[in-house]
Amino acid sequence: MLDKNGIAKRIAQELKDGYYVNLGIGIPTLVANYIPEGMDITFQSENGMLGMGPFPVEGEEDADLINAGKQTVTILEGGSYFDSATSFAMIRGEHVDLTVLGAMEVSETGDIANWKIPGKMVKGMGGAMDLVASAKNIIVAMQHVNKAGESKLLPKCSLPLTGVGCVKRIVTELAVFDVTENGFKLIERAPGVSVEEIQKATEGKLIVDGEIPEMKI
Amino acid sequence: MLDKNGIAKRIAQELKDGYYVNLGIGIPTLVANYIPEGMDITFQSENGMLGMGPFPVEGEEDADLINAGKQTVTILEGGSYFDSATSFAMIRGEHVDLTVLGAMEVSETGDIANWKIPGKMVKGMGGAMDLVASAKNIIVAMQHVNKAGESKLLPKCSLPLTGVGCVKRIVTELAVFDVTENGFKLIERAPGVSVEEIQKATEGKLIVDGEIPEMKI
Amino acid sequence: MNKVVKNADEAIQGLEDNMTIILGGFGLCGIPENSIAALVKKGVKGLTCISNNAGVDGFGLGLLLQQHQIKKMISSYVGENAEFERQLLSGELEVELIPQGTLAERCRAGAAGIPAFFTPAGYATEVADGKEVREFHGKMYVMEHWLKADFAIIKAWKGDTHGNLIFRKTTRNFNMPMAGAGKITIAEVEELVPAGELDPDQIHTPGIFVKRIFQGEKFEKRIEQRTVRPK
Amino acid sequence: MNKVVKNADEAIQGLEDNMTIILGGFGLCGIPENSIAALVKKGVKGLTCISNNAGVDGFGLGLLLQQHQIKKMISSYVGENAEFERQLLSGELEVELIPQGTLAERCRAGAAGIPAFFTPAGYATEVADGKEVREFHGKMYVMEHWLKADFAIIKAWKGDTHGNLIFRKTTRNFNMPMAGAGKITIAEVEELVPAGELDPDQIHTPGIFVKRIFQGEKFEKRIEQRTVRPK
Repeated sequence: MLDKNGIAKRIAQELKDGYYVNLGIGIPTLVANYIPEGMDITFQSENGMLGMGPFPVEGEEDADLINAGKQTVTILEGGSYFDSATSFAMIRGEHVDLTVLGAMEVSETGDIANWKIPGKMVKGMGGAMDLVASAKNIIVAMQHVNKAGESKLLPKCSLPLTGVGCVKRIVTELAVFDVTENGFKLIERAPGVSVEEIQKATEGKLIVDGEIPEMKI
Repeated sequence: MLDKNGIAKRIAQELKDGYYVNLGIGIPTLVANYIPEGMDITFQSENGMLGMGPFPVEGEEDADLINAGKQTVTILEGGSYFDSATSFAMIRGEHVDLTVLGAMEVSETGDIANWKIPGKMVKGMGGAMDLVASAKNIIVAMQHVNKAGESKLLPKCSLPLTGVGCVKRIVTELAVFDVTENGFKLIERAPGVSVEEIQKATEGKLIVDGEIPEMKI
Repeated sequence: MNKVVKNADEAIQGLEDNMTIILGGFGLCGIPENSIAALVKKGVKGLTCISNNAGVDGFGLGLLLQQHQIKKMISSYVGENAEFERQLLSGELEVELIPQGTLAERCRAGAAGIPAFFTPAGYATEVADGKEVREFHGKMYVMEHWLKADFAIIKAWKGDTHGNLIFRKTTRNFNMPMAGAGKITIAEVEELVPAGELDPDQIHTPGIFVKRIFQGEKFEKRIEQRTVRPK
Repeated sequence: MNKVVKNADEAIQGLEDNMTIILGGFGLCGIPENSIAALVKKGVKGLTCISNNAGVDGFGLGLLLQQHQIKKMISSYVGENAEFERQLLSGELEVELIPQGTLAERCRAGAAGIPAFFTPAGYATEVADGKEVREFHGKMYVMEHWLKADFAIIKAWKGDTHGNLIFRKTTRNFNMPMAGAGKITIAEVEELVPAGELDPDQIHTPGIFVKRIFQGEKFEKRIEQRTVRPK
């Protein structure tokens, strides 16, 4: 079973040299810590920056330089600033290669719910709906089950949707899945996790095709 | 009767302090020479400039600095450069206060034709269709009759249209007209021109309401 | 072409009860602090505020919420604000949530005279309820309309007397697409210079989109999430 | 993130017969001279060229016309070119004329993932023939679609190895909205610098919109209408 950093590490294996990547809040943010050696990745922050770097050194934080999570950050060489309309032009125009974000639920047809729980205070979707509706490649990073122990990989989302038919791949603490026409296709198992354990935690249709390799982290 | 400069001078009386103005090619361009003393007018050139100034001093022309007529120009203090999408955002968004342009025909309902003559080589509408469809205030500067001596103020345009119901005011060598619900309303006569002469040269419906003053140039 | 007004109080002249205002900024980054303070002072009520966020308790739009000056918020994300939550749950405050990219593009469309456009964001979600949807090139899109307001209030780093603006770092955010989306656009700047001092090649927002400009008295520039690494 | 290619020949690799190309510039101002020369050398034919203008005899797109490499021009204004007129009248060349602002916005929409939008330009004219029209707020608008192409070829003043671009004076024109409207966007620049040398606050076009970049060998920058006043 993976911890949060393990999930991030596994997702980092999906990166390709030259990718522009948008990372959501939570586990996705950790992906930036595991960029493969020698690979050139540019992070986009949808509030208006390409080339997002690490947090600033203490004392050098700048109120005018934040990321989409409202955290003080830095910019790397070759980065640029732009406005919100241009930022979402990049996203909607499919110039961002990969979006990694968290989810509360994902359906076997690639629908995603991650912005609203009926009865709870709704904070808003922020840029999530634009990101999921637009990105060429969307990977969901999430825990396999919710706090009540219920599967988050479902036949159909029960929560209000953020987007439909958009999730391409899911990485949880248990496994890696591709969303296919026929359901969640199991690609890799986390170290020490059996297909049966994955099956048990997955409510949506699971496709197990042949021997499922253990992931290499 | 006015010459071209006279038409431009009369149109310059329509300017108001603080106006942003787009001038078409031909007579409209001359308006810039007659800005009333002490009035602050900014000229927009739709290829991407606010604060268009005079032609450059010989030897200082710059291939990277042209106007919409492709002429080398200069920029004044407080001017700015921008791209074509932003430029037409200004025009379409009604941020430009006044557009002055030429016409081949204007109808009594404010339609304008100024881009195409069937059977002749068509060069294109350039920015004219955007300008006439968008501007808050459009003044047409033109000769009253064409080379064949036919009226250019018509009940209906015979040439392919550039825009409909958009012209607010017309200044010719003979007179100033407002386009109203009921037709061309005669506002002023050019010096020495009689109402009868104007009537004779105007094929569209002419409204002559009371005494028509002679314009003061 | 001098658009300079003395201060924020003069800038918001004509801004009355029940008007719709568009306000720039992302979180607390690049918000028009001085104009917000003037709105609090003026006490206008029943406002509909279009802004990506709603400030925090005691700062930004949170100050207007505190005084019950806002009737409705149109935003993409409104967390981080306990008073907001209280008013929302008690029914004192209306909220309309819009995807962030759609919000930015709708403001840009308002400034650019584009009454409607199609975006994939929100298709088949409750955001698209009641909206026209259409397929283009095999993908589904939602039709969205421009946003316009009585006033647009934005904040820039430097500005000149003609209203030309230059932003610093990530403060461009919504300030740029909102410029021109109000019948009157107000810009407050940290430094106001005479026309001619800004390089025309480096101007982010041309002055034509701005009607009134002033140099703010002070900018607190509060940081919402101070994250640092050790030296 | 190094997007640098050696020269124009390498930049247009993969650009084949019958493709659609978007080309920046206004008149002869800010046109991608080096890439056009490479297209002439390569001899690709049957091209559909989307460009505000069609160059002049012997320069700009006029060079491609001379070699009969263009099948169709999509432009707002195509005067100033005798060979163009000859080919048009003889039926060798197709032309589609689009209002200038619509052309700019359609390219921007292509880059920004907006499949369609409404503009008032051309309503009730032949430009609107066969297009959907609709009333918004009492005014009539025409629905227009995005423009995309196999390649977009633009020209900037300075660029860096990440593809970030800075333009000079009125050369931004169509070069900016066209960046990103091609499956592959090529930028040719007068000066290519290492990433980090351009101020991130002054970049006009972020590198994400550009796939290939190179420093042009030489720029003639011909002037179409030299107008001066005496010293």
